[in-house]
Amino acid sequence: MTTYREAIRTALRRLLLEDSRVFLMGEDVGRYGGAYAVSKGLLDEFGEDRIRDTPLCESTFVGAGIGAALGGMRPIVEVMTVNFSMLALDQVVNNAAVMRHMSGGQFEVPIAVRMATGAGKQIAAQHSHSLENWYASIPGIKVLAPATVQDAHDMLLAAVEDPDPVFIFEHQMLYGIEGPFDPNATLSSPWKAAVRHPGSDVSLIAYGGSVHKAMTAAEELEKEGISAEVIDLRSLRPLDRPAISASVSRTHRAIVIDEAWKTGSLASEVSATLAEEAFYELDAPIARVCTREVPIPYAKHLEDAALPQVPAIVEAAKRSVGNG
Amino acid sequence: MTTYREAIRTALRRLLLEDSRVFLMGEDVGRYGGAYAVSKGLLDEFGEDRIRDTPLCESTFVGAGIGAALGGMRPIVEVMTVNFSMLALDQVVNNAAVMRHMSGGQFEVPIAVRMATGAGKQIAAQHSHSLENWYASIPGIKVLAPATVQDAHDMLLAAVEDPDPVFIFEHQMLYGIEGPFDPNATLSSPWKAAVRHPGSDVSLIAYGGSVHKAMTAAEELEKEGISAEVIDLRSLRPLDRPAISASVSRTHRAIVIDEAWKTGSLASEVSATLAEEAFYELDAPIARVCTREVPIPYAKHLEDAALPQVPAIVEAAKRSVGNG
Amino acid sequence: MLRIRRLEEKSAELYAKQKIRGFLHLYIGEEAVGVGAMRALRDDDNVVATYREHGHALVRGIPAGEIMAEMYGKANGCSGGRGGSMHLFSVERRFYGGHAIVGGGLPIAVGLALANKMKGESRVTACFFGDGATDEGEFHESLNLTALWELPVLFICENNRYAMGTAFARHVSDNDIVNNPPAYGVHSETVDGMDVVAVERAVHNAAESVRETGEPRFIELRTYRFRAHSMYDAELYRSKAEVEEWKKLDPIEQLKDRALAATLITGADIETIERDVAREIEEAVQFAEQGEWESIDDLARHTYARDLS
Amino acid sequence: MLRIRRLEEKSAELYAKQKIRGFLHLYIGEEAVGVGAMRALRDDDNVVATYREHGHALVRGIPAGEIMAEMYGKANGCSGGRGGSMHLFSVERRFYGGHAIVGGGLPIAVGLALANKMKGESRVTACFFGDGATDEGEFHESLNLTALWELPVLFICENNRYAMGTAFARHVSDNDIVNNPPAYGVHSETVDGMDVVAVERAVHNAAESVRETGEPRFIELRTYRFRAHSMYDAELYRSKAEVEEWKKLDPIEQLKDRALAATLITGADIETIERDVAREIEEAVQFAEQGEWESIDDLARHTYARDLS
Ligand SMILES: Cc1ncc(C[n+]2csc(CCOP(=O)(O)OP(=O)(O)O)c2C)c(N)n1
Ligand SMILES: Cc1ncc(C[n+]2csc(CCOP(=O)(O)OP(=O)(O)O)c2C)c(N)n1
Ligand SMILES: [Mg+2]
Ligand SMILES: [Mg+2]
Repeated sequence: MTTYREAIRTALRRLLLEDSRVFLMGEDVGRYGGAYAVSKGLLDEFGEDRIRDTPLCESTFVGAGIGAALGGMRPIVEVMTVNFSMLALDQVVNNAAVMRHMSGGQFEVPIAVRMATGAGKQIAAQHSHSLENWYASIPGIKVLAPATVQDAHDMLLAAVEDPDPVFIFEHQMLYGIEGPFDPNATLSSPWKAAVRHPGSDVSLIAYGGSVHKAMTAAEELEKEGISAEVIDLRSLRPLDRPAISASVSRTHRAIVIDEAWKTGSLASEVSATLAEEAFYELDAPIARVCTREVPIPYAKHLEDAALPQVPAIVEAAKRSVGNG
Repeated sequence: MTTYREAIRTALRRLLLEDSRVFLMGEDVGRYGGAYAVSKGLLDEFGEDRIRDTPLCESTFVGAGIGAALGGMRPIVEVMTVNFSMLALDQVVNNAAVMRHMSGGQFEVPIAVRMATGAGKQIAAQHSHSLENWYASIPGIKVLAPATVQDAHDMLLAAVEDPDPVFIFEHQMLYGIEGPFDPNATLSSPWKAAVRHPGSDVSLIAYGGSVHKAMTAAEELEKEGISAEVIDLRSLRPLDRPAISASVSRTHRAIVIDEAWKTGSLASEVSATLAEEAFYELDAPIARVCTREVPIPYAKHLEDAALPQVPAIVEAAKRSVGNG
Repeated sequence: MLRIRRLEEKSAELYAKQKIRGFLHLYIGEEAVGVGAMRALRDDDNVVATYREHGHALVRGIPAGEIMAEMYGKANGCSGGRGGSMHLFSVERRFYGGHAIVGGGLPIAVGLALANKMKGESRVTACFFGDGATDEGEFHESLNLTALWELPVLFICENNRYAMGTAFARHVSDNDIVNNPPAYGVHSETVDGMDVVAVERAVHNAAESVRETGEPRFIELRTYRFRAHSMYDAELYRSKAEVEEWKKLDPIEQLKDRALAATLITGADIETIERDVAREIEEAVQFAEQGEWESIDDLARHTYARDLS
Repeated sequence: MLRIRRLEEKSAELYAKQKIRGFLHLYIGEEAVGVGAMRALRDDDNVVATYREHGHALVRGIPAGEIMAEMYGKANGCSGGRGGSMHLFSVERRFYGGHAIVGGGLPIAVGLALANKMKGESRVTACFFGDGATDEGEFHESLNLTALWELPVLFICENNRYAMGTAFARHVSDNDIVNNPPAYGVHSETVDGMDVVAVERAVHNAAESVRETGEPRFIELRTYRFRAHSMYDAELYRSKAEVEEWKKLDPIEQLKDRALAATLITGADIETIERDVAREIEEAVQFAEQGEWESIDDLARHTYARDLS
């Protein structure tokens, strides 16, 4: 058993050891060891040239990552959290995503950007965003959301190897989880969704931190005689639409769970995909279990009430099964 | 008949004349007259104090607008286009949207932000974004998209009067359109969707620039004996979900048109709303007619092919009606 | 200063007991900055602060109980429990937060000053930010805009030598920030931030200049945080010896020694002060403990002026 | 310079005929900057430019035909017709665009220089940007980062006195940008951008210094655009007289006069040059006219390395 955090570090070390073009940069990734202690020890091992503490300048260090990728390096950029990535979005939308296309295919941007995402730590409205769907809507980039320890490792390797810009969202509540991990296992494709729990009555579709809530919900549903299939999307762009439709073709009911605000969430995208591509398979309305339409409050009971929780998933699933 | 551009200018003048707290700021709104000539003449009439040309610093002048609103003014901030608003998104997401909530209701941010949006002028990948849905997903702000000349005027008045931050998306292809306009008409609520063309066979749901394409499509469909209802969403946040569902309850078929990339579009949100709230009314899959998943190319034929066009709407409607 | 010190020591204790959660950034060691600066400002000036703002809030006049209750997440907190430690607000005290995006408060201060200028008010907007914040583009943009438009902003850089774990010389290229504002035509100075008297004097003079001329000014206050960046910080990036060295400059001890030497106060006075402060903090904790939790039914409140749904 | 001038005059003509669409930003009047600078750089240096980059692209060695074809939107354009006037690219010429977000190219240049430094290459990355771009936060951030990390970036500010319709003094607080970089420890100088010889000399020296020391440098080139900002601009913000005044400093006329006076060239030479240039432009138009349109079936090409769907 290894932690999610350690799995990422293992991947970082491997990449740094195997490819001299790889380097890590971001705020406090070096001396401090990373805001979530992911890169602890790497500065000592690899030195200041390859583990670069940046000043606070999200737009410029993300842009510099893009430039370094253009220049033949394989940068891994850590934006401490998605909340601060707002300051770098111009570089993402207007440079990373379009450089290949705008240049008629002459240039490419093989950058990997990691960031923490999500709520749950009582750090309030400016520090608890889930904006995966914004990123997942941008053609030209790819987006991954590892939910398991193995994926946290494997996806980083895949991201750095990829010739396109890849953004990895690490849910902040997952860094400490433990799970089975084999650093030498054959890498699975990160671009496909996974069935984490097979079932036949209803599909629970989730990603990142919400996968764990969906799993718990599936177990509770099982006790009540409802067989839920948990789909971990894994790749948010490209979205594995065939896998989503296939699951619903088996269960005919779908609950989509997303820690983003419901309006404009990735859950909406999944739902719209089903309404378009698997309409005739559906026996009940598609429910979204998401965050309430409110900035995330500090107080624990309010934060809990704002976020999607297991009871809400269970309830939505039961309602869905009761319907149609 | 008045142009969309003139209607906005009429509203600006009225606001500046009637309320001394109102001022306009943004890049080139003064001497230059506005990138789309909306504010031409206002500097001469109202002076440098109230028509403020800013340096190029989107984050800071949007943030300064937020601060001025906190300080009791009623700023109207023009961000030349949504493309440049990426640089200001931190201020939108982390300040404008959350200040009221984070302060327990003590502070409010009555700012109105206008920006041009959309593609169609061959200005390529960095200048053709449609990111309305990102904004529409943020609790704490409101989002309007005037499609008509009258709305261009009325919505600006409503936005400035509103105690919350309001973002107005003006499609760049609309500034020159002419339409009926009465500056003294009673203001309709900007927060409700409008039926622009009644119909019974299929709902064409659109906003902003796409409304006009939907109207043309409805006319073409009419010739082929299909009665299409065109819904202009008008307010993108809050979304008038009852109106959307009501339309589909009449037609039982929905096509959602959006100039954003299909994945993660506002069209997805509308579709998900229907799949959740009007599922049993639907007789066919919900189709989205959106922009292809590609950075907008410069060449005209490629740009045209990337964007949602009338024939695609007509085709989707016919397919929908043929189905189910 | 002692009030801040004791309030924060108590907060750390309550954090360990999980009464307070989330991020908690202590100001201990930097009290002279907040106290000196706040005393130099007028009641009708505006204040914009960072997430390390318990001290500013307290000296500005937000009651200790409301601050403590906010950290508890209670409805009687100064932000109704929605903000927490990083987001203290008070409309009455013109305390415009508590901002947790580094640099994000700068444009807000610019806008407040713009409003005041346009309305013909003679307020100063004091904007506090760390050395790390000077790296962000908004620092440059805000200096340019305030200088260009002659806006009454007092920029107060709390240079505690670290941005999280990154030492000043490792994030600021010239290893000196005081040279920056003059490039915009903004008057700039550096002051010993461990000396509360020096801070008060300098901020007073600067604030009065801003008030009179309507033009911005910049002050760098050199200080040091004795504690970790936040409760999550293992402090791998600096030595114990360095911290100890700075602790010798403890602003509270310095002031105490000076006052005692000048026989302005006696040992007995100090005991009285300590007792009063202890009582204030005790009462603050009581206030927080006794506060109510906001009802979950009201979760969406304060998202908009009127509920949208 | 004449090649740029004539290419752009032709572009304006073709814009009126709707052969070229979108935004078209002419460099006319500023040619000495692009020509002088580009001649001072080596082939294996990197160049990052703005949306006003026809001149840079041409002098850098992208054939006029490929530039013209790009503006037509043809598949034989230097960006395959996907970029247009604002997004000229050439991997072969190390020409990294053609950026239309003001200031957006700065971090890219920083990154290119970082890559070169890490790989031990001795390239200079020359980054061109306007006076308006210096307002943006990224300018500050990029100066700080390159100075801090000692990255070989040559910052070339093309100060043409206007950011769209906003005069320099109305957007830069100190009315002087050369004072800014020294605050980061970056060497900074101002050069007459209407004098191609002066530009070449200064950029050469600066580039060699960057190459040798690995440290960034900043050059401000004072110039002026004779034409409107883009084809949409009614030029309400400046007087005809001001433009005429600057036209007296026309870099091409200046050079011609000097060369004639020094009898380095004759009137006949000039005619020959004019004829050669005219032929080049004519052929460029032919190349563009004869180019193919990219097939609509290939719309999604170049979005990713491999098609995703
Ligand atoms: C834009 C942004 N980037 C990163 C962070 C994470 N972060 C929080 S505090 C901090 C260091 C700030 O240092 P400084 O401005 O010197 O303030 P100090 O904490 O020393 O008072 C960082 C990197 C943030 N909150 N906002
Ligand atoms: C971030 C951003 N804001 C606004 C614009 C719109 N815009 C295009 S060019 C320009 C002026 C830029 O002036 P300057 O940097 O001096 O370059 P010049 O056009 O004079 O060469 C503006 C405001 C933009 N492209 N990008
Ligand atoms: Mg600091
Ligand atoms: Mg310029």
